[in-house]
Amino acid sequence: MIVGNYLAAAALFLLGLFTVLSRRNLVKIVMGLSLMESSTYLLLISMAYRSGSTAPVLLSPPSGSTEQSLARGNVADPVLQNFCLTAIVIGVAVTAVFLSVVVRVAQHQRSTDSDQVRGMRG
Amino acid sequence: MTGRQESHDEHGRHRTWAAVALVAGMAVLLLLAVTDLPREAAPLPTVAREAMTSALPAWGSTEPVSVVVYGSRGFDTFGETFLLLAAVASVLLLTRRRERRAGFQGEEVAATRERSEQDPHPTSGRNEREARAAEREEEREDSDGPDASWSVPPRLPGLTVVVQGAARVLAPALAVAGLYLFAFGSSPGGGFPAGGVALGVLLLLYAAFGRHLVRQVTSAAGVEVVELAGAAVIVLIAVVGLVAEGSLTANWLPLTRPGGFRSGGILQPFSGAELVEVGTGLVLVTFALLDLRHDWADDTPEGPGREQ
Amino acid sequence: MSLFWLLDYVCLALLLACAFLVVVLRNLSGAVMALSATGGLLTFVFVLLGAPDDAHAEAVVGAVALPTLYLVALGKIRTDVEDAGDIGEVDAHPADPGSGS
Amino acid sequence: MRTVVAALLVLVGLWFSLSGAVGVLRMPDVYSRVQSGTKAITMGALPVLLASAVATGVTSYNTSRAVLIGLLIAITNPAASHALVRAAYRAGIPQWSGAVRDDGHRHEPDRSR
Amino acid sequence: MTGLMGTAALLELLVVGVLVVRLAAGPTVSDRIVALNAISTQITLSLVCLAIWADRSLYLDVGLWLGSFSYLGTLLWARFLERGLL
Repeated sequence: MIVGNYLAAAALFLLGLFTVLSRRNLVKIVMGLSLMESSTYLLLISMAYRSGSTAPVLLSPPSGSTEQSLARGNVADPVLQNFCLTAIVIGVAVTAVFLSVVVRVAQHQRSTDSDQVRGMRG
Repeated sequence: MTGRQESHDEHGRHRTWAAVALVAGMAVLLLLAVTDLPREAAPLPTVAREAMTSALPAWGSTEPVSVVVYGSRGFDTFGETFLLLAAVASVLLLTRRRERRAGFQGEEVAATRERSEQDPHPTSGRNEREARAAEREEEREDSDGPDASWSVPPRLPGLTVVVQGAARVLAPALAVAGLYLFAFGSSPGGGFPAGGVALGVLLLLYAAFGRHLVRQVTSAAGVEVVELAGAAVIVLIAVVGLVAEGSLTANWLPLTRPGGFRSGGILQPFSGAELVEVGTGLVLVTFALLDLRHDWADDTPEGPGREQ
Repeated sequence: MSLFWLLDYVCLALLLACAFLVVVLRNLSGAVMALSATGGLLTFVFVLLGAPDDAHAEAVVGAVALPTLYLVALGKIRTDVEDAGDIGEVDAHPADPGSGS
Repeated sequence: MRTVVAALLVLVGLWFSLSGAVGVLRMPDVYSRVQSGTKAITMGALPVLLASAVATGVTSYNTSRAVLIGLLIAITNPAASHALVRAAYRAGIPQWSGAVRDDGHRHEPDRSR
Repeated sequence: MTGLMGTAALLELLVVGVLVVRLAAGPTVSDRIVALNAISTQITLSLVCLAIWADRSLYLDVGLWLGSFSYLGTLLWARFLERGLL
């Protein structure tokens, strides 16, 4: 059933890719990149899930289990969640870099249309 | 105008079809790749099992994700922090203001030296110094004052009193909760989200009260020092681990009872340094983008966006 | 289908709907808002799949950091781009006659 | 007994949430949409939070969080809507053509604050 | 009891579906902000129900953060709307 999540992540990635390829507005292109980042997060978290698992946090375990039993029990993969955490922070930083480039381009070229920007090259 | 628009639309349609074709190809690839991934019935990998079972005995922390982030994969987090630092540096570089290059660089220093050679005992120094100070002050106010740009609606200092009241209630609560998020690393949280909360508190104050309240806190010069200090703390933690325990990001602090503030050994200071790093990085990036002005005046000689 | 997967799929459907909005909305502010909604729904999926840490980070990023960055950029761009038809407050093609400004 | 109370509270909350959402969808202009977006949605939130407190017992960890979330929503939702409506009015978004009163202009001198 | 709360979470999410229509259609930015704010509130409520259903009180914290940040987001949007830039 988790394959539905994988497919949703793929669809999200494709939507982002379509935006990057087909839209002319530079801000829209950056949004497409944000969507692609989101799809990565979704894929990582979906891959971390195991059927019937709970969060890999030992504090206040669900009723009927202790910290020790939870550590050996059915939990989601903490390593993949950690990858996702790293990816989220890097995603924000990268978006900020993209957006400052876009703003500079808009100030310089008086347009955010990628065709016009390319046309004024050289 | 319309003709140009139409030709653009024509071009845009071609582009859409090309995009659809490429996306369809990518879709097939992704479909093949994604259906072949391990499903939810697969057993946990050994690494994950090891992280789960060693979190409590070896690190004294009830949060395996933090253990992985700051402990077992600490070196990766270290590298990722410096990636963040690089991103912040590039945003600052992109948004910096044009330097004043009207004159010859170092003119003032040379002039002072020359003057002191010619006249070693300046008598009218006081007046001149005051005048210069006043001039500098004026210059500073000029460049730092409210945005006198065109087409910008009149800027009010902040939003209404209702919003300000709610912000007064919420900002301290958010700040305390953000500190809780970092301090009790035994619950989910840690440096990354708490750094985001720091940005949130500053933005709340900025949105409700206006720029002047946060100008001191968000000046790039001060925040950069704090950010580099955070990076230095991370390096220090790693180096002490290398010297004392023989490996980077080894735990060299005593373990305490799990669930408390000091549980988890070096995880907490590492997390705090990450909080500083991420928080200052996001603040620097956001407010640098916010303070960005027009400064490529060359291509519009009499454009209204021209500075000075 | 159990309740868990029902929740998961409903949330994913909403997520994809919001992502689709990001792509098709001509109004850039609206697209940013759809992106923000995507972040919120992603937070829910994260909690559902047992990743509260990532949910914390995503909540902060989706609700505050990304919209702020995009809004700042849109505000900066608006004063520079002449044919800023789709940055404004109303859609470029006013669908509702009562809303033109 | 507890389950029945929680179920009733959840139903009440859901009813208000749904009517708020339908109001946001169907109302004719921004100013009326904000009405349902604030009042009905906030009113939909509080019973559900109460139900969550009832369902797990009043002394549990959930209750403190539920109270906190409830306070937060009760403070912030009206303030946010206030800011939003004011901004919308200033931005010149017109009222519904069927509106009979516009008291906003009386407060326009406030703009110079 | 637990099934009740899971169903409640599902229904709150379905309310989000109604609001997404307004997010898509809203002729002005303000309409969309109203919808976005309501969506955040609904997701928060859904998270509260989910936390009880999954029997992890940790999840409630996420709802708390989402609720407080939705206010901040709306405030930023209102500021943007009022003066055209942030």
